[in-house]
Amino acid sequence: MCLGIPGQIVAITDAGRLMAMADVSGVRREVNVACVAEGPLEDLLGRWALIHVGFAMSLIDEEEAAKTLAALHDLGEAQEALAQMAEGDAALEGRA
Amino acid sequence: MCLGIPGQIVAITDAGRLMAMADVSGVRREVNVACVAEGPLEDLLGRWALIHVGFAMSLIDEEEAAKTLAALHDLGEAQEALAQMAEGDAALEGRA
Amino acid sequence: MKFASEFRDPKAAKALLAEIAQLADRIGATREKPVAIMEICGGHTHSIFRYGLDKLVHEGVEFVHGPGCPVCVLPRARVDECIEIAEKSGVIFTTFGDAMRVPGSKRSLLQAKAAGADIRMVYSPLDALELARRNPEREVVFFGLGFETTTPSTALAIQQAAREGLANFSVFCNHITVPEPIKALLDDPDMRLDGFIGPGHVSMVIGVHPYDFIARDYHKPIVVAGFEPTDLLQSVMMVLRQIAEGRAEVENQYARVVPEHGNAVSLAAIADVYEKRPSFEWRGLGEIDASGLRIRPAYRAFDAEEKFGVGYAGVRTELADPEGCACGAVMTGRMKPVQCPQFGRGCTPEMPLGALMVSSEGACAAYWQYGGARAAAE
Amino acid sequence: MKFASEFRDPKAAKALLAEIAQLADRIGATREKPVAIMEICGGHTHSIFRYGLDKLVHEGVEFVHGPGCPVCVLPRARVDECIEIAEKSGVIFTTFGDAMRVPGSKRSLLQAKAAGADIRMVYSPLDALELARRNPEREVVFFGLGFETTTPSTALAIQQAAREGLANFSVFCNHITVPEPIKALLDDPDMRLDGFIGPGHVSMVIGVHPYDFIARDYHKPIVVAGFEPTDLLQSVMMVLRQIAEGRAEVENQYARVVPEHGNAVSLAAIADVYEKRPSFEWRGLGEIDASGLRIRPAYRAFDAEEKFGVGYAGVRTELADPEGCACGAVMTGRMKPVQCPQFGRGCTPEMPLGALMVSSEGACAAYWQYGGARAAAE
Amino acid sequence: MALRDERVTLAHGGGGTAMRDLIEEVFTAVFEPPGMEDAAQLSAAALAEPGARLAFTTDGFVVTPLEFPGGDIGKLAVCGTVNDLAVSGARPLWLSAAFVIEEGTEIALLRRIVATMAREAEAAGVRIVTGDTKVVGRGACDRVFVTTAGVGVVPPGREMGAGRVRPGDVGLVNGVLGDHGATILAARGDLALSTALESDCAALGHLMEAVLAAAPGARAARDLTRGGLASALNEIAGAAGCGIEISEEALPLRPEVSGMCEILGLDPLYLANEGRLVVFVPEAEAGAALAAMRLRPEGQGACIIGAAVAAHPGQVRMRTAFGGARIVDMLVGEQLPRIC
Amino acid sequence: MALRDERVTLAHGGGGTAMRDLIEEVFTAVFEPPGMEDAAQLSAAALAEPGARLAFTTDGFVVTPLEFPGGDIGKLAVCGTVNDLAVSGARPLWLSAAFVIEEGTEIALLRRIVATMAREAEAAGVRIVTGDTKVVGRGACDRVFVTTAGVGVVPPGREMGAGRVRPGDVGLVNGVLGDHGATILAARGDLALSTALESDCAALGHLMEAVLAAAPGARAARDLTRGGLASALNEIAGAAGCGIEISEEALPLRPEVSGMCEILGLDPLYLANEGRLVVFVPEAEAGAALAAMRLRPEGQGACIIGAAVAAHPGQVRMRTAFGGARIVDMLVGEQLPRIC
Ligand code: SF4
Ligand code: SF4
Ligand SMILES: [Mg+2]
Ligand SMILES: [Mg+2]
Ligand SMILES: [Mg+2]
Ligand SMILES: [Mg+2]
Ligand SMILES: [Mg+2]
Ligand SMILES: [Mg+2]
Ligand SMILES: [Mg+2]
Ligand SMILES: [Mg+2]
Ligand SMILES: [Mg+2]
Ligand SMILES: [Mg+2]
Repeated sequence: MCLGIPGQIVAITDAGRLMAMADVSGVRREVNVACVAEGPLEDLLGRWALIHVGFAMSLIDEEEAAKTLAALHDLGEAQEALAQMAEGDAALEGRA
Repeated sequence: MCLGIPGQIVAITDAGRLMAMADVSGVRREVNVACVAEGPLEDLLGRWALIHVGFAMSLIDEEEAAKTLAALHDLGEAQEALAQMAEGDAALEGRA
Repeated sequence: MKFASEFRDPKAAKALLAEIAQLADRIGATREKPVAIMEICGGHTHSIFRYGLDKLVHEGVEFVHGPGCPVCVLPRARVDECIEIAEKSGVIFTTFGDAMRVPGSKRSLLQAKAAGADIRMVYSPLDALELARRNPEREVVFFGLGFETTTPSTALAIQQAAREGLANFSVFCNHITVPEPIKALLDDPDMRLDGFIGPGHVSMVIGVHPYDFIARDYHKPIVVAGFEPTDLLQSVMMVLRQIAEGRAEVENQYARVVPEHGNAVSLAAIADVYEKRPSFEWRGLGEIDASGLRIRPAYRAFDAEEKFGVGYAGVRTELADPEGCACGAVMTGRMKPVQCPQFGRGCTPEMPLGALMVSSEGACAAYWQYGGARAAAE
Repeated sequence: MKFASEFRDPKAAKALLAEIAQLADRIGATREKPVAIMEICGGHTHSIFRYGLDKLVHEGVEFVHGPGCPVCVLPRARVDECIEIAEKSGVIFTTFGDAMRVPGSKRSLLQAKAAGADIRMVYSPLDALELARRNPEREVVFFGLGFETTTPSTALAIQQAAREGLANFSVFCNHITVPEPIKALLDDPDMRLDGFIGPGHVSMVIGVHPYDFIARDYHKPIVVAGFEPTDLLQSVMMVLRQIAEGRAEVENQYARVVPEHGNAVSLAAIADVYEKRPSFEWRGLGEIDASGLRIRPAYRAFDAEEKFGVGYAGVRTELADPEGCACGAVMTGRMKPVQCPQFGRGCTPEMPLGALMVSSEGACAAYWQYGGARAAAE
Repeated sequence: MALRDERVTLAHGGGGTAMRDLIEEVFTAVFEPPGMEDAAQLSAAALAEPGARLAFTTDGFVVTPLEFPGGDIGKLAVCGTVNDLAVSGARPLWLSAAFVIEEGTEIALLRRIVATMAREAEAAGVRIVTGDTKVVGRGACDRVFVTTAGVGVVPPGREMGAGRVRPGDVGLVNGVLGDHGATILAARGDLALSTALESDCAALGHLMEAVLAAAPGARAARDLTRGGLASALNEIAGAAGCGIEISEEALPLRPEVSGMCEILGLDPLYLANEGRLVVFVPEAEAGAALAAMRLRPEGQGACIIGAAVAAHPGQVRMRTAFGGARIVDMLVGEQLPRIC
Repeated sequence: MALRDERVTLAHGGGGTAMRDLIEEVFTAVFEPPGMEDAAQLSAAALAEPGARLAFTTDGFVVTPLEFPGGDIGKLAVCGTVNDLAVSGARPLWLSAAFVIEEGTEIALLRRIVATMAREAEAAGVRIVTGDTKVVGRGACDRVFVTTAGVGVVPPGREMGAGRVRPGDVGLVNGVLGDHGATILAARGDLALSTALESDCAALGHLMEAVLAAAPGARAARDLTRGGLASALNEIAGAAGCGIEISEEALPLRPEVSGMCEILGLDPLYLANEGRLVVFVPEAEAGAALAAMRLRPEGQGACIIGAAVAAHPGQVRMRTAFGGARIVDMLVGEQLPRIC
């Protein structure tokens, strides 16, 4: 439930009504940024936010995203190493 | 100005609102008969009226209509007699 | 008897035409010096062309087409006011089809409809009333247009609306009267008319006596006529006979429909709902005293002029007739349509400059449609 | 970084699937005795089928599709009420596209629209607000539908309408909350679930702590997850790891979007505009205590229930689910869609009997569309 | 049967199974087009004849009300296009039918329209071989519009065209005028007029073949649709560069049509017909053409209405019953009901 | 020029001179149909060839807005019908064009639409030979609907049809998917989305000829209109009685189209295209077909998307980029924007 997608804030369109332009792969839509406007609105420019029904609901934490990806990467490496070891074992077994 | 055509009253459709059905060569339309409703509405049945913009504006006086036609007829007869006389004259002249 | 086809008998017509010819000869009417008879009513103009009567009568009889077409005499400013009302939010503007193509200063009602106004053609003011009943959330305005023939119908509709307390119905009253412009014509020193054919359906309402002044004060014959071809020929004959006999009277050819004193119910309704305006503007003729009707204060709730503050109740725009337009001269019989510099050039039925080219009652349209002009041009 | 495609990396998926397989083996999960993990959220169900994750994971991992699709749990009577409002004269009824095809007792909104109601799809409650501004003479009603993810948007729209004094805007509030039905599920003695995938976008608003009770009171692992395929696989892995390690905690896989304590502005807007209903009806699940929100009296002017006297403010109709419909059992994970006697027979996407067959979030529709059923039937 | 909706929804236009079901159950099940490809493929021996030409025409149909005494929009859509082929001298073979349908339209109504079309096509000897449906939102069209296109073959040697009419040629119509126009005016209801009239709507392909067999020298024909007899005659006079003279007394009119015209101030010469044509034939063939027409049910009321003349080229004149004459011009726009 | 109105009024549909002026000045002056008879008469040498078949198709066009980035309703109306002929293996020859016009429509808009149609027809090598206009009252249609029908000729020996596809045949599309559908969604304005996308609308007759020259064994083609690629593939799988397997990674999509689909929860497989087709050719001819497509501007983005298989007959499956597989079914109705 609750389709949300990441979009980048590219312009403030109506500061008074907390409206900004979000860009999703080249598709633009004006969104309300009330939920993510803590500091000056200009700080939002360039930031990625999770967009849902025309509202920017949450700023995306790039550090956390990187951490998740790193964990996936590490897991991949580990699995690969394991796989290579397994292959090595199999080869050894085969040779045996 | 003021296109009016003769139609025959064939039914009373709403006595309270003085509405009746008029028939013009098989085309029917409800008309208001306020202008021609002197006696009981039933007296209008079968009568011809001059219809204009959905109102029966005047009852047609059949006697007067007959008189006009009779006058036309008489004129026709007279003209014909005259023409015959003229032809007779011409014939006579031709013979002369 | 159907009271219509009987009056189209070619044999009777032949006799009438012969009689007319004899009378015309007797009074010395020739093509060069014709007897000029004005048929006041556009309906008569229509019949004359439809049956080709102008070509059939003796060449010494000239029909002069009078101002008796309510659409033709409608000033452009009034069409603009119709559009102004029609374009107000919530309004359903209802009108007879006749008015749809009449040019205003910029657009006709047909064009305003195309541009978005809710404009509907109705056959009867009763149909407009019914629309008002069925659309209580809308304001239904009826364009009250016409001479005395039509006036009773809108008066009765307003009385009915008042009885029902129909708050969303009103009439934009542009009703006009016949006798006043005839008087204006007769007072014009340039005018040379020998007699009149009187509008039969107007007299069905008002009777024949309102024309007494024509015979009494101006010594011109007038015959109130029906609309079938033998009605018209008979009336021409009666006018010629008066001239031949040196009489000037009001005669009634259309007695089967026209009571001498008109229709009492209609007259009472008109008197109850309407009063004379001091003056009213006619296209081509200018302001004519006491020639228009307005809704009495007692029925103000049904007066679209008051409701919307337009027309004589608003700021009135004076709009000159379009340049080169000879409508006034044509309507007063001083010019034939084909003599108008615009006829067939700037002014055609496709793109009318003047209203006379719009309404099929208009003399210019009739000339055009029934070939008077082009046949003549050959 | 686009925060989407990066999380669809097949290489990472491969690693995750391997890890999941190892963990599943480690805890002894088999096809016959699987680990049952409920993805609460319909969005997760959608992703699972779209990427074929159910086929890719170890056969000992079973996805149980939860009740987290607001459209699927909408009682037929509420759809009827939507139609009742939409058919009122002057109303423009606005809704997300999702609700259009959901069957009411007689018709869907799509069918009501075809029959004449002015029903419009919008992308955002802001678009409904804008419609209200542009149509001051109409009453614009927005169908407020959704879990905590969507609730802030309607709360903010109502606050904005209040600021502008927009008298012709109201919300038909059917917002519901996630924790309560989960608790109801866990309290069901028939239930056997080993862990949960938590709805990431709900937690983006409410944070992760509202799920503490699941770990604390019911000793089940829950991982709040994102919607990309590696998000889901990673979350499955994290659930399995908790199980393998004997833990039951609330973990946050979706930390890039989900702050631990949610979004303060959203929570404040919800608290300002809404209050808990004593109880709310769910399709297939019946009444659940404190599982729905209503508009506070301070914002009554924007409450369509009050304005139109429908829903909990009107006479409520109790409508049993259609006969033979197993939606409740499917939503609580007691039955697979294919086990419903109606699946593919009385109930197809063309002619849905239950809402689970309508929404592409619905488990039955997902089974159908992504071939789970028909592929299995081969 | 998968189609249980009572009304068309936007889903029926969306390209999915709802649309497929609508098309299959309501349209193709009745029309039985050859195959379900994007275009019908038709083998036409008739077109292979040397000198044969292909005739191609289209018309959109937008009538209100959709169903009226004597027909419905489907009957118009088949007959109208068959007639445009027939009057051009072609033998009608195949029709296409494209529907634009307003959301909310009753499916039962569609079924009735389609049934009429199938029936009329069969009677006219044509096949509806390809089609299309579009669904538009409520208020975006007036329930149902139908556009048909038609393909026919003009046999070798057959040459017809308005430009071929010569002075002396005789003009015939196949029956009373204006029934369709008057019927529709009454059926709309907004003028509150009622009559027992029925539309004259009819396919005239067989009648044209009969006329052409009897009068192989026939010059030109026109079906008398929008603008009525007057417009068709003006078109012919203009294209032929000769005059046309008709006689008011010869015009066949029902009393109800005359009555309606009197009430509304209309001219029956401009009323629309949907099963009437005018054909010009050499004087020597007029009798045979008339007799051939009268043998067919849709030509029972046939009569001679006038002739082409050398005088007043491009102009149509009418001798009135009264002895006068008037020009019968093109209308400007629609005829509007009038009161004065 | 007699036509001075800025907007269409009901008079322009009334059968009189206003209508004649509209038709002559706006339509026939640009289209130049042969003659002004009720039906166009066309001599078709191509149809006289033994074994040649006539192809006949129609489509109604009802797009909102009428003008959009990359085209207008006129372009759609020409290309759509040309494409339906082309994908059936026919050489498009002639089009008819029937317009339903709402009272109040700007005449300048009509002129633009007609100009587009003339330009597109010329480029596609077809002639618009017959037409019709109807005017309806305000609110009775959505400004302008255009229905075109098309006639073409299928050369002797050329046999195409969805039923001819065999396992092993390769499926190709001629470019990125969904541009048209996404463009229209954005252009409507009600979702307040903006993009730099343009409709893919294009006539594909020349491209099909090039494909057929390069791959004479081509089995079947479909233009990917309503319902998109998914519907076309399902139709083919159903008619051929074999399965179809496509690869998600092979599907050409612009980022903006993906973005729009993410925002609205739509599936690009179901988005409409107006200048895209899928063609199935024997495996041996796939390379030649691909190369031929890529030589044409409307085929620059051509690629192989999958193949027909013996497995799961009637069903379309997609291997996801992720390694999974899913069934690609027909949609039920329209795709609706969704939030959950
Ligand atoms: S031709 Fe036109 S401008 Fe001249 S008098 Fe007649 S209506 Fe007026
Ligand atoms: S198949 Fe239909 S009735 Fe059965 S559970 Fe699914 S949605 Fe409900
Ligand atoms: Mg045609
Ligand atoms: Mg036609
Ligand atoms: Mg025709
Ligand atoms: Mg189609
Ligand atoms: Mg409608
Ligand atoms: Mg087609
Ligand atoms: Mg097509
Ligand atoms: Mg196609
Ligand atoms: Mg036509
Ligand atoms: Mg519209």
